[in-house]
Parts: sequence; C-alpha cells; structure tokens
Amino acid sequence: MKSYFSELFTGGWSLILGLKVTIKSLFSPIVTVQYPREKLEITPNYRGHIDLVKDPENGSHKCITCGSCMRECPSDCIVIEGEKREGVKGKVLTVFTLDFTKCSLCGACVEACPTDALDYSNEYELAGEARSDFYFDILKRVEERK
Amino acid sequence: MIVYKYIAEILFYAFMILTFMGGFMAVRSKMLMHAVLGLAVSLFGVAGLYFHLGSPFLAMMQILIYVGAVCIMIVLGVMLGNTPDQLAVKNFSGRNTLLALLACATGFFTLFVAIGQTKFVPAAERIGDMSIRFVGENLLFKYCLAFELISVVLLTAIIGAIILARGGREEVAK
Amino acid sequence: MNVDVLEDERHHRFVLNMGPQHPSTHGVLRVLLELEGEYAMSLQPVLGYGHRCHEKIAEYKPAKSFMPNTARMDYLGALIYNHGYAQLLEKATGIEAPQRAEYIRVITSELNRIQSHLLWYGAYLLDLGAFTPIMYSFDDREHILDILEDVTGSRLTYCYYRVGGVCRDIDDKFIAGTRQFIDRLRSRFPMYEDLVNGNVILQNRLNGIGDLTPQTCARYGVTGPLLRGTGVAYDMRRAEPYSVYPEFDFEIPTETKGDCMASFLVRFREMEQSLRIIEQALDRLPEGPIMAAKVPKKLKIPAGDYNSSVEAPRGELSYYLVADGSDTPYRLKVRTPSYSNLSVVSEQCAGMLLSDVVSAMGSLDLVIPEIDR
Amino acid sequence: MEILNSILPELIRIVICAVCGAVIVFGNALVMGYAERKLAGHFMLRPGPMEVGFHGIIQLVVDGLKLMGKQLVVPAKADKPLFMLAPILAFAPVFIPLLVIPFSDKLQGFDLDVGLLLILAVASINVLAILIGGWGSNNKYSLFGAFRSVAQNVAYEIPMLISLLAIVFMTNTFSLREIAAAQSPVWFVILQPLAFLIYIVAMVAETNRAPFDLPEAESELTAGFHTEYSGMSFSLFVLGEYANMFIVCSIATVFFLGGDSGIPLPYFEYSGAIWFLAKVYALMFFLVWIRWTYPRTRFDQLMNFCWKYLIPFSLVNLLITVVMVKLI
Amino acid sequence: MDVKNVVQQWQNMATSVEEVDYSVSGYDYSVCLEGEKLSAFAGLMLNEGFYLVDLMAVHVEPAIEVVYQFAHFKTRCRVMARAFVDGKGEIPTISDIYQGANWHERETRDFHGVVFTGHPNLEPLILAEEDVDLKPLLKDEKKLKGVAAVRRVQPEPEAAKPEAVKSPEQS
Amino acid sequence: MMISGELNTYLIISAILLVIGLYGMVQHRSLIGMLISSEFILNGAALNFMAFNRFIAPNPAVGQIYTLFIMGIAAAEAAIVVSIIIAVYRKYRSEDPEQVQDLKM
Repeated sequence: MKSYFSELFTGGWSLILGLKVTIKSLFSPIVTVQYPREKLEITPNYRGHIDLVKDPENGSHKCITCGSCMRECPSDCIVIEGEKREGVKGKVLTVFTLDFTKCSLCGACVEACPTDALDYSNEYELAGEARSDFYFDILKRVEERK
Repeated sequence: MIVYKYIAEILFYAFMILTFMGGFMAVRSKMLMHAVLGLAVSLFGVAGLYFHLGSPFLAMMQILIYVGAVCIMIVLGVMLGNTPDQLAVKNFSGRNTLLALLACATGFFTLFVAIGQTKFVPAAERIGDMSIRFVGENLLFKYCLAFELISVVLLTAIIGAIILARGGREEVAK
Repeated sequence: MNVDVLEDERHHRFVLNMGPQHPSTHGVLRVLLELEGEYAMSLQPVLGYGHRCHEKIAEYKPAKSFMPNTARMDYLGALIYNHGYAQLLEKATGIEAPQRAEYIRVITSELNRIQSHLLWYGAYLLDLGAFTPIMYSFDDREHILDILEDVTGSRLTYCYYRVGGVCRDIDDKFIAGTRQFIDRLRSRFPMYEDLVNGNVILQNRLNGIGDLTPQTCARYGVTGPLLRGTGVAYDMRRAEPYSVYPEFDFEIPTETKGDCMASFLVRFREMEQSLRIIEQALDRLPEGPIMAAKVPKKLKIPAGDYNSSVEAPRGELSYYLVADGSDTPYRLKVRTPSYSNLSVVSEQCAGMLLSDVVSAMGSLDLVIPEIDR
Repeated sequence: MEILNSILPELIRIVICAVCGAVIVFGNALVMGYAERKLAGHFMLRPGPMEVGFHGIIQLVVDGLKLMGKQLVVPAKADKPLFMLAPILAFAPVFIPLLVIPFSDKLQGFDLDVGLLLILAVASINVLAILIGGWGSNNKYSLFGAFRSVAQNVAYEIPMLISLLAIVFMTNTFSLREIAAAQSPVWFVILQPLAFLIYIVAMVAETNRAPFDLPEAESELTAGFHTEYSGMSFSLFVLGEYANMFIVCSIATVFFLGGDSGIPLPYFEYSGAIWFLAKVYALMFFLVWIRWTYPRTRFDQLMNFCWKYLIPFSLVNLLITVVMVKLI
Repeated sequence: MDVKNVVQQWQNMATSVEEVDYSVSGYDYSVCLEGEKLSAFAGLMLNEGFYLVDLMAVHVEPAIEVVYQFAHFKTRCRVMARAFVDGKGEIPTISDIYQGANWHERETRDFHGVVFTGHPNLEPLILAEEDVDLKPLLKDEKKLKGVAAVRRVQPEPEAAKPEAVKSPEQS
Repeated sequence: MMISGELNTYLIISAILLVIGLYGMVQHRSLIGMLISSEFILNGAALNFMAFNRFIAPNPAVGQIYTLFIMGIAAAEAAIVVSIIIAVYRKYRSEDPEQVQDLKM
C-alpha cells in the first residue's frame, strides 16, 4: 500500500520535472538555422570535391600531369590527360575531369599530389537534376576562376 | 406553428426509414461488420423515435449504451472471433429464407391484426411529466428494488463475462 | 523468404510484416512478426536490403584505398571504423603511428562515440514516442559535428585516419572547441536526467524488457553496451587495449539487470566516460609528427592473417584480413557488432508485446548498413 | 408571411448555430494546427513553420488546400463503404456538442437539461468511427490501432464519467449552463482537485493524444487506424481530433474552471466568452505541452493506470463528495 | 578460465594448436581442426565461457577454409579456429551450440556456398533468395591461391617487427 | 396526416423491428449475427413500452424506467454473449452454433 502511493508521487514528480524542462526551452531562443536565408560560415577545412589550386606565379595551375592522383583514386573517378608541347618542359594538362558521382571524398588524390596542385573546394551546395551535372571539368573551373 | 409539426413529421419519417434500413442491412448483409453497422444505424433511428415520444433522456441513453457500448462490444466480438476471409462465408446462409419469410410474415400479420383490433384507452389522468427529475424520483423510490436488481444483474454479467473470457486463456497462451 | 513462419499450422496467428519501410526499424530492415493478440510470439529479421558488397570491393582494390569504405559501413561510428582498419594495416605492415596521431585518434574517436550515442539517444526516444529529446540531443550532436568537421573536413562519413597516422593536425581552435563542448555536454546531463531518464513512463517502458544474460550474450556474440548491461565489464578498450587507451583513467559503466533500461543507462554513462577520456587526452597531448615517417606508396601486406578489434559504439568491431603478400587483401571480413546484436532479437523478444519489441529493437542501437555491409 | 414570421427567428437561430459550429470547428482546427506546430517547434528549440506567410501563418491553409487536392486512395481490398463512412462518422458528430456548450450566458445554442449526456453520447460515436475505419482499411496496423483505441476509450470513459458525476452530485443538474453558473464564488477545481486531475488524464486518453496516443503510435503501428487514409478523409480525422480536443477542454472549463466567469471586461457584453475561450485554450496548451514532453506509455500500463489508479481514486472521490453533499 | 588447461584440451582434439604473436596478428591462438571435431570444439568453447566473435570462410586451394573466431569476456584469449570443408563442400554446423552462428553460417552459405550440415534454416540471408547460386566471394581461377600462400611466414629473428602495440599482458 | 402522433404507428414499427429480429435469428448462422438480431427484438419491446408510456400510461416514468432496464439487460447480455463467443471460439475455432455441440468448455 505504501509503495502504491509512493510510486504515484515519485512518478508524478518526475513528470513535473519533465514539464519544467520543456517549458524552459519554450522560452529559450531557437538554435536551428533557417538555411536558405541564413547561412553558417563554412570551415576553411571543409573537404568538398577537389579543385586545382591557382598558382600565383604563372596564374595557372601547378599540375604536372604525373597521374598519381588518378592512380591513387580508389574509385577511379579522376581522368587526366596531357600532351607534349613544343618548348614546354614535361607534359601539358589538357583534360582533368572528376566524376563526382563516384567520389567518396577520401582525399587520397590531394595527398598523393607531388606538387600540391590539388586542394579541396569549399562548395557544399551541390544539387543537380542529372547525373551529368556532377561530371566536373576541373581544368575548366580553374581557368574560369581567373 | 404548423410548420414545426411538418418538420417534426419529416424527421419522424427520416428516423423510421433509418430504423428499417438499418434493420434490413443488419439481417441481409453478407459481412458481419456491415450487420453491426446496420444495427448501429437502426438504433440511431430508434433513438430518434424516442425523441418523438418525448424522452430526450432515453434517446441519449440509447446512443450512449447501445451505440457506445453494445455495438462496440459486438464489433470487438466480430474482430476477435473471425479472420477477414472467414467473415464473408460464415455469417450468412440463405437456405431457410422462404421459411423465415413465411414465419415472419405470419408473426407480423398476427401482431398487425391484434394492434388493429385492440382499442387502447388512454389513462384518464396522468401524474407527473416526462422530465428526468420525475424519472429519477420514480426510479430511486418507487422502483428501487428493480433498480437494485438490475445493478446486481449487470454486476453478475460483468463478472461472468470476465470469467468466461479469461477461462480459455491459460490453455492457449504460453 | 522465411516461409517457415507462414507455413506453420498455427493459422490463427497473425503475421505482421514490420518494414522494410517502418518508422522504428531505422533503415531498411524487415522483421516478420508472428503475433497472437498484441504478443509477438516469434520474430525473424530479414536482412540484405542495403547490402553493398564491401567485402567484395575490398578484394579488388589496394588495401589502403578501402579506408573510405569503412566509414560507409557504420555512418555513425565512421572514425572508429577508420581506426580499426588503420590499426589492422599498421599491425600487418609493422608501421607505427606516432604518439600524437594516436592521441588525436583517441580524441576524435571518442567524440565520434559520443555523437553516435547522442543520435541513438534521440532516435530511441523517438521510438518510445517522445519527440522532443531528439532535437535536444541533435543540438548537442551538432556541436560535435562542427568540431569534427573543422578537423576532418566532413560531417558524417569521415575518412580521416591514414595508415601510419592521421591526415590533418588538430589546432588550438579544435582543442578550445572540444573543451568548451565537454563543459557544455556535462551541463546538459542534468537536463536529460530530468526530462528523460527519471521519467516514470520511460522507466515503466524499459524496466524488465528484453532480458539478456551473459550466457545468452556469449552464445550470440552480443557485445557492447548490451553486454555491459548484463554486468560483464567487457570493453575492447580495456580487454584488449589498443592505441593509447591504457594510459587513460576511465570506468566501464555496467548494469546488472540486462534489460533495456540497463543498456540505456550504460550508453548514457558511457558518454560521460568518453568525455573523461577526451579531457585527459587533451591534457596530455604530445607534440610531434602526425604521420609515420615511412609509409610506402604501395603498401605490401606480408602473407598471413591479421585481426584487429576495436570498441565501436555498438560493440566489438573486428577486421579479419587474409593477405597473400600483395597490396590487395585476399579476403577481408568485417565483424560488425550490430549483426550479432540483432541476431539475438528473435530469442530476446519472443513472447513480448509489440510495443516492447519496438523498445527492445531500439535498445540494440541498430545501424542497418553496418549489418548488411 | 405569418408562418414565416413565426418560424424565422428560430430558423435564423438554427442557421446561426450551424454557422458558428462550423466556424468553431474549422477555426479551432486552424488555430490549433498552427499553434501545435509552432509550439512543438519552440519546445524543440526550432522555429516551426516559417515559410508560408509571416511566420508561416497561412501554412495550415495551404496544407488544407493540399489535402483537399489529394486523391482519395481506397485500398484494393478495403471494405469500401465502411472505409468511406469512417471519417465522416468521426467528423460529423462533433458539431452536436458545440450546440450545448455555454460559451457565455448569452452564447449558447440550446440549453438542454441533458446537455452532459448529449456530449457523452456523441463522444461514443467517435469510437465506432475509429473502429470501422480501422477495420475497413483491411490493414493489420489499422486494425491494431482500432482495437487499442476502443479498449482505451471504453476504459477511460469510466473515470471520466465518475469524476464528472461528482460535480453533477454537487450541482444536481446535467445542464451545462447551470453547472457553470453554480461555481460563481469558487471554481470546482478548488473543491474537487482530484476529480479535475482525473478528468485531465482521462481527457488526454479520450482524445488519443500523446502520451496516450496508442491508437496511432507511429513507431509501432506506423499511423494506427488512419494508416490507409489520405487527402480529405485523413484531414476529416484530424479535424475531428482537434474538435474533440476543443470539446473535452470546454467540458473541463465548464465543470472545473468556472465556465465563462472572470473579470468582466469593460464595454463588452460577451466578455464571458473571451474568458471561456481563454480557459479552453490554456487547457489545450497544456495538452500540447505534455504531448511534446513525454514518451508514449505502453498499452497494458495504460490500462493498469486506469484500473489501478484512476477508477479507485475517482470512486473514492465520488464517495467523499456524496457524503459531503449529504452532510452539508 | 585457465588458458593452459584449455590449450591442453585443444591439443587433444585439434590437428595443430599454435600460439601467435598478438602484437602482429591481433589474436593469440590459431587452432586447426577436422570438420567432425567442430561440434565438440564449440561445446568446449562454450563451456569455457568463450563467445563467438565471427565466422567466415576463405576460399583457398584445396578447399574452402572456414574460420571461427572466439574470444573470452574475462581473459584476453582470442582464438582463430580453422577447418576445411569436405569434398562435398559441407561442414557441420555449430549453430546448435552457438546460436549466433546461425546467421554467420547462412551468410557464409550465401557468399561461399558452404553447406552447413544440420543447420535449421540455411536460406539466403543477405542476398536475395533468387540469388541462391551466386556465391559472390568465390575466387576465380586466376586469383585463387593455395593455402600456403596465405599462411604467415615465420619471421627471421633479425627481421622481427617493432612492437607496435603496448604490452599484450592484460587480464 | 400526422402519423407521428398515433400510438398505432409506433406499435407497428415495433412489430416490424420484432419481425426483423426474428428473421435475422432464423437466417444468421453465426452467434454474433444472432446476437445482433436479438438486439432488434429487445428494441422492438422497448419501443412498445415507450409508445404505451407516451400515450396511455398513467405514470409517464414507468415506461422510461422499463426501457432503461431493457438497455441494462441488453448491455449485460451483449457482454455475456461476446465473452461466450470468445470462449467458444477459443475452444472450437468456429462460430457456427451447429458445430458447438459440447456444452462443457
């Protein structure tokens, strides 16, 4: 009989404690962010898809078309091609594409790059209507950024 | 004021039709669930007739007890006792239709004749009115014993129902 | 599929198909329930809706390149899965990660564990019908994600550890943020206690539901908080210490009853212990490199078999690698904790109420991709 | 003409009552739908609907339009007549109790001397609606939801009735207006705190709301008895639920919180109605508040609570009331 | 649990019992068994308080090798028990002793086609039921290696690996 | 013509209800169907009481009280019958009264 009532009171008290917590949060400021209108600062360390770094010296990129990123990529999403040109040492990059549908953002390519020509972009608002929207032409992107 | 009477009359017809429709639905439908629904509809109609007979209290009680308790209990019985595919087949068989119709027609005809033949004489003087207060006073003073008896019957019924419903449980579950 | 339930002659029983799309299966899990009234007389999980052939993939690419896949197996304990895999390859090739890297691994792994527990906490209460706590726990979890994003660069499926270290160093901002978070979460615990843990409805829902014993756990291979809820203080961080865990002072929370409430409390207290570990690791964080000096580009694994077990948020995670001397695993088997934990459900939940099946399954803290792999 | 003159006032009264009823039902659903989502948001530290209109204020209208535009899907193996009847049966009767609720002493449809019985009688139809809806869907989850709903509603009707009966004993009437008027010095919540508490608990259970929302427990039964309903038939269930909330809160106000009594506002004849609505919505806020605080109870515990605590306590309360009424 | 005693019992029933360096391989004992000894072995393990960590198959020449991984709750003792399937691809089940093996065995049946005799319900678990004959983890002939190729070569004394993990002594 | 004010109307309606109940009793093969039919018979009787109460009884409370009693009896009867049905179903897995031949549960 004693436990009958004590259960009732401890139970009721625990319910009141719960109500206190929620009423407190009713009057506290909201913590969510209204995304499209408000945007949080994205950390500079964010690892988006890869991009070629712009080289301040020659205004272009630093890629030497060695192909280590292509080899290192676990899911074969990078394709680079280069060609020999007159008067230029080494190969010249002609094609650098990233199939972002397959990329797992592991960062192996960036670490493998001997000249630090690759870096992560800070783009996170990636949405597209077709698969082809995610075949990035990295070379074109670095040229456009000039 | 005559308009009210017409409105009341129309309502009366509506309730009557509701009662009969529900009744036919209850006895003729193939699915038990529809039969219960028919019962509920019919009971609504009867509640309306009680209203016409000057007792809103009983109309409310009719809905409260019949629709709210009896019908739901029956529905539970339907659901507990049947799997859906059993329902359609098991409920209804038309094999005695002719016989049943004949019996019913005879019974109805007898009653009809009896009602037509009898002359009902209204009481010369009526004591009290139709209010709940009067009903309550009668119930608790004049018919107190009957009231107590009905409560005992209900109590027994509840206890019996519990015992019956629990009885088979041990052997099946666990 | 599993028609033995249906073909049974007990026709009056009710076969209910819970899932693959059902609010309380947390992903694409299907459970065939055989009900009698509201009692689930038997239940059979049906797996494989999210099978992605990770073990097959592992046999086709260099062992190093499998790292991102480990994160996808358990999206809530990604760093811990990374940890186990990195450790496996380090063992196999004899590379030793520097001290600082190990400390960073411990800090981030424990953050990851708290994150996983917080999500479980919210989702479990959602299963039990409380809608608000999930938002509070997500609020806290968001801080961890921010901290981890700052150092790893991603928010959920981290690929942060490397064979021989970690890929980025932590900075003062990370340390300050983590310390701040520790204080914050500690101050939030009383709130959780008031709102949830002490609640009489929750206690009634969880006490005495889904009893497990250490013997049952041994027969089914149940590990993690469920096992610790039965009174066995078995935690890979203590039982087979890896990384720098032996240097820290922390407790392994246990409960004795083995029911849902026990594992609930064990998980809740584990968050506190993880905070303690993080605090100690931050205090003792050594300076130094974060990657081992010599990690060959092509990582040849000597022939033989290797095993690496770590404590994932849901229990013991083991990688078993059979190598033939090339840089590709010959066979990689991942022992995921939820797989064994879920298999106990058909014994644990037999004869329970439908609502209790939901609470028992929620207390397993299932991550379906981890089961299906 | 003469006939028209005689009948017109009553006809107008009926029309006005019907219109008011509709306004209350739909207006209440709009207000509560919005308030519930907004409050739920703020309880969870998020803003709630924000997109459509200022702070999402016309979100509910848009949602209503969407629901009206949606196709009514009838499952192939459903019992079609029952399936279609259930939402109507759940929604249509909610107008009737509104006729007898005394919003203020001047604002009441009809003062029936069996007002309370009318409300209870109509409330029992709701159970039938849920039952045939759950059955008619031919879905196992729906059936479970229906079962639970019936057991729960039938069980909780008992403490609810008994706790209200204590008040009826004190006032000697079933008429809602007289009950409201009987508490002019002290509200019955002070004289009958236990009955009030019991009624509040039973009220939550009767309206199938959390923490007693077992008929639609989404983590177990997906959506319970309305799993298969879509579009308008679903929204009829929702409208019915909100209207039922309004009705039970009104009863609580009439029985325990003094009905329309309150400080009269200057220059306003119907200030009582304002007070009445304020009390009703305060109770509704409480309903929302507990919904977003507690986990769901289990079915057998729910029944245990009813039989072990509520019914004995309400009976004891009734007994004490009767003795007190007799003595004083 | 007394490890020495248990090892003694293993030696009675196993073809070979080998102690392995934990810091390199991550487990303590490697036990090779005949298929028919499996049930007895599993019974012994359960009696001694071991739990079943994992069960897997490795496709090697000459036959598929099934590996059972056991560990103990109280003492650090991680055991890999190996057994080859017989000519018909069959091996006795241990799911009657370790119920947790039930799913592992079904999964192994899915992936490698190993038939566990005595298993109550050997139907596809992870793969769809129409993929009964898929057996995706079987190696093709080009990749298939002999059992010797995947066995650890005993390291020369001077090539001993540096101690990567701290002291393995722990109870 | 106002038939709602005539005693005979109600008597005929109740007679029809009674007949409907009889018909259902004969026709239905399930116990529940029979229970439903019996409710009609009870209702016919109750309506009869109410009609006489309204038109010719000296004390207008008596008929109402009788009707109330009938409702009480009906509720009790329904409870008992449904529990019997459940018990019978448990025992025989059938609701067909013809199959239920053994009185002992």
